[in-house]
Formats: sequence, structure tokens, C-alpha cells
Amino acid sequence: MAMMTIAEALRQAIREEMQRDERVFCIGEDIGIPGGFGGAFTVTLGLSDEFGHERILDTPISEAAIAGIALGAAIAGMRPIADVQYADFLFNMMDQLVNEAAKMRYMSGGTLSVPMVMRAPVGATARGAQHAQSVEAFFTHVPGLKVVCPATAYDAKGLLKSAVRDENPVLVFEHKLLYGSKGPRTEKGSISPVGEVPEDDYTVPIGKGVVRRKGKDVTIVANLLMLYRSLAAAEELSRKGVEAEVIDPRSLVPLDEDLILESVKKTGRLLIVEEDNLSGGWGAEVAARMADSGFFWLDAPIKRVAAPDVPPPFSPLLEREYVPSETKIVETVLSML
Amino acid sequence: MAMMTIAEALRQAIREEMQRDERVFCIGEDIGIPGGFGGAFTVTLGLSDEFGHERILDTPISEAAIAGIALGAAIAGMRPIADVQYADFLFNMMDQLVNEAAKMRYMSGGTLSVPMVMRAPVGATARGAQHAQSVEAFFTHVPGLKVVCPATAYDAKGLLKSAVRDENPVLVFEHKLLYGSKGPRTEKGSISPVGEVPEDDYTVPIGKGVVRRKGKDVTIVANLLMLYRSLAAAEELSRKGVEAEVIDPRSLVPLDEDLILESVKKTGRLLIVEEDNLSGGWGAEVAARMADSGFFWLDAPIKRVAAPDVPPPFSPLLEREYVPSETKIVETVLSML
Amino acid sequence: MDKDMTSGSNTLGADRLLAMYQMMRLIRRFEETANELYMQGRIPSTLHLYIGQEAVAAGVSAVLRKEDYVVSTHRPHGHALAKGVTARAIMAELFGKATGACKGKGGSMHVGDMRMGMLPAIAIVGGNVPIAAGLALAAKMQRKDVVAVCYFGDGAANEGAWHEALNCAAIWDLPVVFVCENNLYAASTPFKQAYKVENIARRADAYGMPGVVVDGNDVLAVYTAAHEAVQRARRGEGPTLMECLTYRLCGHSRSDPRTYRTKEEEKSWKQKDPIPRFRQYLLTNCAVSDEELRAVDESVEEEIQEAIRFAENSPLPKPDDLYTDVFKE
Amino acid sequence: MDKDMTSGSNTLGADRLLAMYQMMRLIRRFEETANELYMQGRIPSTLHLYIGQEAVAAGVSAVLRKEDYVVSTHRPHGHALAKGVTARAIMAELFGKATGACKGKGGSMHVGDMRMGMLPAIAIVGGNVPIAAGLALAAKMQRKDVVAVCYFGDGAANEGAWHEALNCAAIWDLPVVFVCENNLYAASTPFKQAYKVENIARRADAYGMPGVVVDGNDVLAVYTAAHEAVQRARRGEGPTLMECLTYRLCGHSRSDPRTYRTKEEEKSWKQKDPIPRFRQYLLTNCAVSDEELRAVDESVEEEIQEAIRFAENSPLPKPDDLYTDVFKE
Ligand SMILES: Cc1ncc(C[n+]2csc(CCOP(=O)(O)OP(=O)(O)O)c2C)c(N)n1
Ligand SMILES: Cc1ncc(C[n+]2csc(CCOP(=O)(O)OP(=O)(O)O)c2C)c(N)n1
Ligand SMILES: [Mg+2]
Ligand SMILES: [Mg+2]
Repeated sequence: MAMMTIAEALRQAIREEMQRDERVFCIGEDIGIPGGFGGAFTVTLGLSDEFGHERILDTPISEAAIAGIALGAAIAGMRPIADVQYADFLFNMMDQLVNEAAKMRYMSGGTLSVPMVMRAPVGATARGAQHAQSVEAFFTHVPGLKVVCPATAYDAKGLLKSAVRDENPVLVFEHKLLYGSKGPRTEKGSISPVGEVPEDDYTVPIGKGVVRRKGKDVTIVANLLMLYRSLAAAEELSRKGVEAEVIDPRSLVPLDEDLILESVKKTGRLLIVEEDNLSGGWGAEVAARMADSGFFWLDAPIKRVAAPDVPPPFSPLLEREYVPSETKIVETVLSML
Repeated sequence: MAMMTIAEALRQAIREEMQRDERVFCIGEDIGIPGGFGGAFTVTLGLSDEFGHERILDTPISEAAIAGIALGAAIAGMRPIADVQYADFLFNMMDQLVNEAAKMRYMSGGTLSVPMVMRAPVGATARGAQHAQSVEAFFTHVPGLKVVCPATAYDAKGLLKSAVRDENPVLVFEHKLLYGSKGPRTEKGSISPVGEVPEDDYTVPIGKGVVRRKGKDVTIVANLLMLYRSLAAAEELSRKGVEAEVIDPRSLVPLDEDLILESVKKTGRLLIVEEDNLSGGWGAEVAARMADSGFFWLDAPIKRVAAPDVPPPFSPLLEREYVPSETKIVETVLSML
Repeated sequence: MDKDMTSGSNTLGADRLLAMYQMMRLIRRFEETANELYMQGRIPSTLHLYIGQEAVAAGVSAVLRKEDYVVSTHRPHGHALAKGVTARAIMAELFGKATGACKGKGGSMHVGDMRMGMLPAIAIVGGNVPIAAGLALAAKMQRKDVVAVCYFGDGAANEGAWHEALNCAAIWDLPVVFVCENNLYAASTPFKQAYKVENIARRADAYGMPGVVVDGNDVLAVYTAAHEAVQRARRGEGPTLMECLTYRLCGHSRSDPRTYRTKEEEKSWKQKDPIPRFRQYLLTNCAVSDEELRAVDESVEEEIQEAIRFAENSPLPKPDDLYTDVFKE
Repeated sequence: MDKDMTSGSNTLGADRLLAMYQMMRLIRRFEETANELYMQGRIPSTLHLYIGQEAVAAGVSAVLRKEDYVVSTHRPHGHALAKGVTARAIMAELFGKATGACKGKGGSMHVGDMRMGMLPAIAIVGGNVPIAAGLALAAKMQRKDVVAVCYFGDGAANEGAWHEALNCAAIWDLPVVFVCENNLYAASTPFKQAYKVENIARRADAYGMPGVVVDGNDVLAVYTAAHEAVQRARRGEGPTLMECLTYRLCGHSRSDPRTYRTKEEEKSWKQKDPIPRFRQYLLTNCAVSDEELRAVDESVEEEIQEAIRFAENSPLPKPDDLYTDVFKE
């Protein structure tokens, strides 16, 4: 076991998968330039020295090409890991992801497959409206795509490996404040969840959530940065005598609905916390499912804590108001009891 | 009053708005070519003869340019009505709509406004996966955009006029099977809701839903084609002694939450019907809100009838299985009682 | 005068010339038949027919091997037939049958068959271009002697994805041939209204790749240019942009009245119809006999009839098929 | 030898030359100061500085009127200052203050002020280009004598949106000037790695518009080329693609170690620094005195200090401001 940041764990996963399988390669902007950044958040730093520039392939600033080329290469038997510098730029490749990658297998009547991975950093970090969005929900709504969001170093390595080995397009959402990237590219406000990561091969299955904290009074479902805010809120609540069960879904598609349902059956109360804008976030889907399958176990209205329906603001003061805080989580839970 | 199809009502709205306000113009592919189609579904047919080719502006096949140019023109004081031939192609302009148009006013600190309209036809019509999607949900999730979906000729004219006069970007989703387009461009399976439309000026406010059928046993919320299937299902249910209240939200953003809540308070049961894929559809948001604000009035789990989480298929037989049917609506309601 | 045709260092024997003729006839008759079936209500949806452009697909595919890739558009029947997808598989697909090339899930606009190197066609204009570049990138990485051909129309070269993909293909010397079928219209929009330049091939220069303009109604001219471009790609020298000037002798999609273009223009292009033209060439220059050609025509007719029978007798998908083929396990 | 500079039919008086010098100094000192404040932790987020490229914004904006539009990028401070947005409004924005150009909602990457014709900058590379075309379309429709300038980097010309917008601008003869600041790098990516062509201006030909290459470190060369392009746009003759060759004498964003380029290269460009160069030009060719220039430098210094004071003393937004400015009523 080694202690690793998420950036390191992702790098390790890429390295091991590239060693294991020569079909695996990375493609993206500024990922392998000598003396460069290793992507916007250092994840691929050094890998072009190890694997060469054909397998750590730097592209022009051409997002539609990145996605479409990854897609074509995947169909032809390669296993691309495509990198987008900020998740906001996924909108520049949306056609390729939604109309093409997600539907290609279906349109072919199942005769081809699309084993491609798309990595994208989400989360607000005082950069303003176009570098801050948490966009998971857009992709959870596209049949044919899988969506994962690792919040720990262990999961980062294990889920990325599963994504690479999956025969389908998988979007991996990473949080800027959780990378723990070192040096000049550290983010202010980072919480660096350094964790133990096995040095050898393992995978975390796509579609399995995990209970991060046991509790009996309320179920909190939260991903990425919000998981940590929820865990902190749970500690605070515990001091007030309220025991929250905190679930990290890890995968949003497929969603581990059973895990959530089992918890709701126990607690009778459900709060979903996400950093994305409230309306139409992935939390809405979780709420909708529990309002159906969990209905008879619920003792209180389902609540969501999310960013309000406004674009991400720049000013740190406004951003603090925008991103759901521990305080808001605590207050909301208390209002549910 | 005149009897009009939705295509005619939309055309009438455009004509009147262009006569009223010289800042209004249309931009899109194949919308004004002499001897051409008047857009993919005849809505702008003949308008270039009336208003000339500068105001019914045909573009190359360049969706990002269409949206971005409409946006720039709107900022500069024009009132563009942009046309996309199929809603599926909105993904080709997603960056311009989500990152730019929706956020421009906010990023400017409120010093500019973006009075642009984006029209897009949704719905499955046996054309396969890339010409069939109902994509409302993607845009209901973007703060800064308004979203409307007129299901009648009256609403089509009134909502499009409101959209043109709105100071913000408004997406108008139209359903291919409801246009009632005539001649060679009629769609098979069309239900042509021809309706009475005042010849003179009126608007339908954005953000106001309407009860299309009164009932006490269950609330059905449904838009566009699904509204008609739900109304037919309600008749069928009525024969079985079940009185469904059918609500047409008309606007998805802002959503007339009060109207739905009032109905749920009365019926205690909620079904949402949409043509889009189930997971993460706009129905999830309606369900989530009612699972919160409507919780204590609900007597049964909230149900959704929607397309399953698969891409739209081509074969008409499969498409019939894909698009929610009257039968499925009836069965689901009966299961809720 | 013999039965061969020589173009540069490259000689085509009579059998291959006849095969090209046969392919053009097959495409033409397939499309005419599909249109009739559509008009009779036996085929659902809409159709984008390839009538008039047959020389492009036939000429290009004559250069390709089975393992080469083809990526097509909303107008894919001709490309598919030329790449070896059977008429029956395509016809069954148009009928929405379980035996169709895509099991009835794709439809007319997504016809393809990976076993023949033909991807399901992409109906998003320009959306297929990056994918073709990706196939070519894979071929290069895998050190395979494989080329990708990307077909698209004059409309597509104004899409952003087209631009991005051409640049990537150029800078990485990818083995891909970009075949633009400039049929003068994008739906109803005249080429001249969407471009300020005379030729799309000229845009190749913006990416540092060669661009050539070809008479797209002359199957041998297409063959020759495609041969050169494909050889270039195989040699690792990178992509080529090939602009084939042609014309669709039919509507854009289903019952298009074509009132956006003049009867005179249509007539003048009808006179350049690539099939009678090539037929005449074969008779005049290659000592092919009228009987030989008629025998070909008849065998095409049989193939079409067989395709219809196959399609009509094939089973529909089962409703539950809706739910499969989304993910691969 | 007098204080004027003549370029073609166009003569610049000493006052305007000095104003250009002053603008370059203002931008340089603004950026250096912002960087210091950032390093001290007094400014949050990240910064993309314009150091080394000042001649472009100063030269282009010298041709523009207040009612002309400018659409900028993630590196917008220089463009904004040159278009007349005040140093204080920009500085306050960087501080996230309620008095900022965008009330603290935009931030460094979205600086702008519509009252000065400067849109909030767009940080999506290439995303600003269609918007500029749209502003120009509006100007044309409104029959206004107004021009739109769109700045972008060498990286942006490989984006799809760029391609689509340039083509539309060309076919409609829109009054827009596309100003490419080719600073040889897109973040860490060398220009030569992203292009197979020598110059971006060459791509103008693909759209049928004129393309020119300009020494972007020579403010007068920029001015002259911009003057011609803007006049052309005003005459209704359509867009121009202007490629300004320049270099950022700083990192891409915040503490970029710049290890992807050589010290020698940086040094050689440092010698071409546009500010000392223009200073020398003014001293040698325009009979401007060292004192005059020093007086300018000092007034710039005061403006910067005043901007900092203003920004620091300005109120923060109120938390509730988060919820306003989403929709206009
Ligand atoms: C992105 C996108 N925009 C618009 C359309 C609608 N559409 C389908 S075919 C077509 C015209 C295509 O013209 P061209 O590329 O010249 O091909 P052709 O039809 O002439 O073969 C259009 C506009 C589409 N399918 N995809
Ligand atoms: C669509 C998009 N892709 C990627 C980025 C990340 N990014 C920001 S600046 C930059 C480099 C831009 O290079 P260039 O256009 O040459 O402008 P410069 O920074 O040199 O001024 C990149 C890749 C972005 N902001 N937008
Ligand atoms: Mg065409
Ligand atoms: Mg640059």
C-alpha cells in the first residue's frame, strides 16, 4: 500500500493499464508536451516520457475531434482515454458523445463496441462561469453512456481501471479540489483526500456505491466534494445526536439504487447533496426513484441540497454561497427531523 | 378566429412579430431558400417572400455558428429566432447555448441581455437514433435558459410570441407529430391538433401551465405528444371510473410548480409522462419537487412513464415499444390506485 | 483498343471495369426500387437516395480492400453497397426487419456492417469526419495497412467537426481519404450560397494536405484519384481531400419537389448521368458487348428482387429487442 | 523628422502615438501588478496575462470607435483596457468586488463592459468567434457603421466554431475583423505541433477572405493592418483575418514554469519586446523626448495605484447578489 493523492492514483491507473494493454492510449490537450503540465491537473505528468508521444497524444484545441477520434479509435480496437481540461468543454464535444458514441453500438445492432473513456474535472474553483460546472447530470441522461465519479484515491484508481476495461463509453468525473495535485497546480481550497492505494492491480466495479458512514436517522447521498462536506456535516449532526448514513454512489450510471433504497428503508429520510445546479441535477433522478420505489418507507419529504439555479459566479464570496456548504447540509437535515 | 395547425400558428406568430418589430429575424438552415422547404417542417415557408432573405437568413450547415451568431445579434439589439432542423442537432451548438448564451448576462453582471429564441423539433418519427430525441431535459438543467413546449396551435402562437418578446434565451420545443405540416412534409402518425387561433395579437405567458382535463383521482403531467396520449388514456380511464386530471406544463422553465402541487393536493397521486428517456428526464425534476413540497399530500408512489433508457430505435415496431403508449399510461395509473 | 483501362501505373482489367459498372447499376436500381417501395408505403421513414452519384462510391470502393474502413452519411446506401454490404441486408434494414444490417435498429440513415468495414452511417452532417480520423489513427497505431474513407457532402465541409478532424488528420499524417461529394446542394441550399470559394478542395491547403477536384460523374476519374489518395495514405504520407463534382438526380429526401433548382439544370446533369456514360465508354473503348452489359443489368435486377423477397419474408424484431445492444457486457 | 507617423493614406499625430505608448505601458503595468497581487494572495483564482502582446490590443483599438465591438478570450485584460474599460473596473473585478466591471460575477476570464463595446470575455477557446460574427451581422442589419473585432489565439483557429463563424462572416460580407494573436503556444502546445501550415492567415483563403500576417510586436504595423481591415469592413467589403505574430513574455496562467519552451527562445523574444521597441521608435523617429515618455510612465503608475486602491476599498458583493442577473425581467 502507498499513500496517494487522487491525481497520483489516476496516473497510476493509467500507467498500469497502458503497461498491461498496448491498446490503451491517452489523447487530449497539453497532456504530454515535454516540460508541460500533464493535463490541466497533472494527472498525465511524466507519462509521455514513459510511453512516448504516440500513446500520450497531444491534440490541437479541438474537442469534437478529441471525442470523435477517440470514438473511431475505440471502434477500431483501441482503448482511448480521452482528456478534457475542464468538464465545461464537454459541451464542445456533445454531439460526438451523445449522438455518436452513446448510440453507435445500438445503431449497429450490437455489432460493434465503443470502449472509450472520457475524463473530465468538475467543480467550482473561483474561475467563473465557464470553468466551474458540475455536469454529471447531462450525461446520466444519455442511454449508452456510463458515468462514474470517484471521491477517493482508492476508487479513483479502481474505477478508472474498470472504465478502461469496460466495453462501453465511460465518463469519469473528477473533482478539481480533490485531485491533491502538487506544485504550482494545487488548487486553493483543495482538501486532498490522500489515501491508501494498493500498488498492484485491482478494480472497483462500476455500478456499486458504498456506505461511507453508518447511521440510522437520515440517508445522505453525495458525490465528489459534496461527499466530504456531507461527512463533515454528519459529524456535526452526530454531536447533536443525529446519526446520518452517508452514501457515496461512486457510479451514477448504472446507479446502485438498491444500496440507497436499503438505507432509506432503515432511516426513512433522504437528502441528496450535489454541487450541480438544483433543477434537473442527478439528484432529481435519485429523488424520483426513491419517491417511487422508496415511497412507503419515507417518513419525510425528500430534500436536495445543491447549487441554486444560477451560473457559477466568480467572486469567492459568491462562490461560497453557490457551492453547498456543510452548514446548509446540517440545517437541511435538522429541518427534516 | 381561424383554424390552424401548429405549423401555421408558429408561422403566424413569426410573421406578426416580424411585422411588429423590425429587430426580429429568423436564422437557420433551409428556412428561406426560394422553392425550398421553409425549414424541416414548413414553419417558415413563404416568409422569405414576404420579408426578404436578410430577415429569413439561410445559413450553411453550421450549428455552432447559428447559435453563436444569434447570440451575438441578440446582444447587439436584434431579436433572432434561430431554427435547428432536428432537436438532436442542438448538441452541435451546445457550447454556444450552455456556456455562452445562458451565462452571458450573468457574467456581464447584468449589463447585457440575450433576447434570442431557439426553435427545435423533438419526437420519434421512425428516423432512427439521431433524428428522434426529446431533449428538453438537457436544457431545463441550464440556469439562464427558459424552456417552453407548446402542444396546441393556440399555445404555439402565444408562447412563441412571448419567447420573442422575452429578454432572455428561450428554447421552444415543438413536436414533429403535432405540426400538422401539410403536403409532402406531413409526418406519418401525425395527430394534427388543428385548433382555433385568434388572428390578432395575444401571448401565452411563459411559466404558466394549464389543466387540460379536470379529475380527482390522479394527476397526470405530460407535454407535447404525450399530452394527447395522456388525454386519450384519461378517457379510457374514465370509462373505468377513474378520473384523471391532466396538466400540460407548457413551460418547463420556469415550471408552474404551484399548479401541479394544487392538483396533487387534490388527487394524492402523480404520474409524469414524457417521451424522453426515463433517467434524468424533466419528469425526474417534477417528481423530485413533488416528493418534497407535495410529500404530505401523496397517497401513492410517484410514477413516471417515459421512453426506456435506450437510444431511439428505427424499426416502427420497436419505436412503438419505445414511445410511451396510451396503454402504458392506463396500466400505470391503474397500478397506482 | 482492348478491354483494359490504364490510368498512370494502374491498369484495370475488363472484369473490374464490368464490376464497377455492375456496382453502379446495383446502386441505381436499389435506390429506384427503394423509392418505389417507399412511395407504396412498404418502407417507413424517409430516404436519402444516391441516384446520380453512383460513380463516386463505385470508383472509390474499387480501390478499397475489405479491411479498409468506410464512414458514411445520411445518404449511405450507395456507399454501403459499394463496400460490400449486401442489398438484402440493406433492404431488410429499410424494412425495419430483424435481419437488417443493423437488426432494424439503425434504419436507412445508419446502414452499415462492420464486418465489411462499413461503420453504421452517421446522420449528423459532419459528425462522421472525426470518427474516420479516429479509425485511421487506430490503423496507424496498430501498424495495420488499412485506410479509412470518409464520405460527406458539400454541406458538411462547413461543420466545425469537419475542420477539427481534417486538421488532426493532416498533422498526424493519418491514412484517411476525405471524399467530398459536392452535388451542388445541401438539402435545398445551393453550394454557391454557402461558400465564397469555388471549390471545397481548395480548403485542403488550410490544413497542409493535398486537395483534388474530380469529375464525380466519371467513375474512372474517381477511381484514378481515389487510387492515388489511397496509395498515398497507405504509404504513410497522410490524408487527401478529394472533391467529386456530381449531382443527385433525385430529391434530397422522400418526396422533395426540387423546386429550388431549375429543370434546365437537372436536364443538363441528366445528360451527364454517370451510368449511361460509363456504359457508352465500355462499349466504345473496351470492346464490351451490349449483351454482356445487359447480362449484368439482369443479374442486378435479380439481386434486387431477391433483396426485396428476403426483406419482406424476414421477421420483424421482437419488442424486447428494444432493450438489447445498448451496452456490451 | 516630425512627431507624426504616416502609413499609407493614414497619418497618426504625436498625441495618438503617445496614447498608444501609454496604452501599452498601462497594459504592461496592469498585468505585472495583477501578477504581484496574485502572488501575494490578494487576488484569487488564476490569471492569463497579456505581457508581451500589448502592441496587438493597443494597435487594433487605436483604430476603433467606442461603438465598435470587441470580443475577447481567457486573456482579456489588455483587450479590455485598450477598448476603454477602466483599470479600476478591471482590477475590482479581479478582486471579486461588487464594483468590478462584471460586479464580481465574471472574474478575470470574463472581463468586459458593454458600455465600452467590450463584451464579457469568453473563456471557451474559439467560443467567442461566432458571437463576434453575430454582432457584425446585427450591425449590418441595423445599417450601423459599426465593426466587430474578434481576438483569439493560435490555439483557437483549430476549433470548429472558429471555422463555422469565419465562413459565415465571409459569405455574408460581415463587418468583422478576426485578429489572431499567434504567440506560438496554446498553453504548452507549440504552434508547429498543432498546424501543418506555416501561417494561420493562410486559412483565410479557405473562406474567400483576405488574410494578412503582421509583426504583432510592432504596434504601428498592427495599427496599419487593423486600419485597413477595419476600413474594409466599414466599406461593407467583409471580414479580414489578421494574424499578429507575437509572444507572451510570461506564463500561460498563474505560476507556469514555462519549461516547455527554451530560455533562448524567451530571450530572443524579450529582445523584441514591443514596449522598449516602440519607446525607441518614438525617441528616434518622432522627436518625443525621454521626459515626455517618463511622464506617461508615471501617469500610468498613478492609474494603477489608484485602481488598486479602488479595488481594495470597494465592497464585496452581498451573498444575495448570487441570485440576481440570471434573467432579465
Ligand atoms: C448537424 C446536422 N445539421 C443538419 C442536418 C439536416 N440535414 C440532413 S442532410 C442535410 C443536407 C446535407 O447536405 P450535404 O452535406 O451536401 O449532403 P447531401 O445531402 O447533398 O448528400 C441537412 C441539412 C443534419 N442531419 N445534421
Ligand atoms: C474549448 C476550450 N478548450 C480548452 C480550453 C483550455 N485552455 C484555456 S487557454 C488554452 C490555450 C489557448 O491557446 P491560444 O488560443 O493560443 O491562446 P493564448 O493562451 O496563447 O492566448 C486552453 C487549451 C478552453 N478554455 N476552452
Ligand atoms: Mg450536397
Ligand atoms: Mg497562443
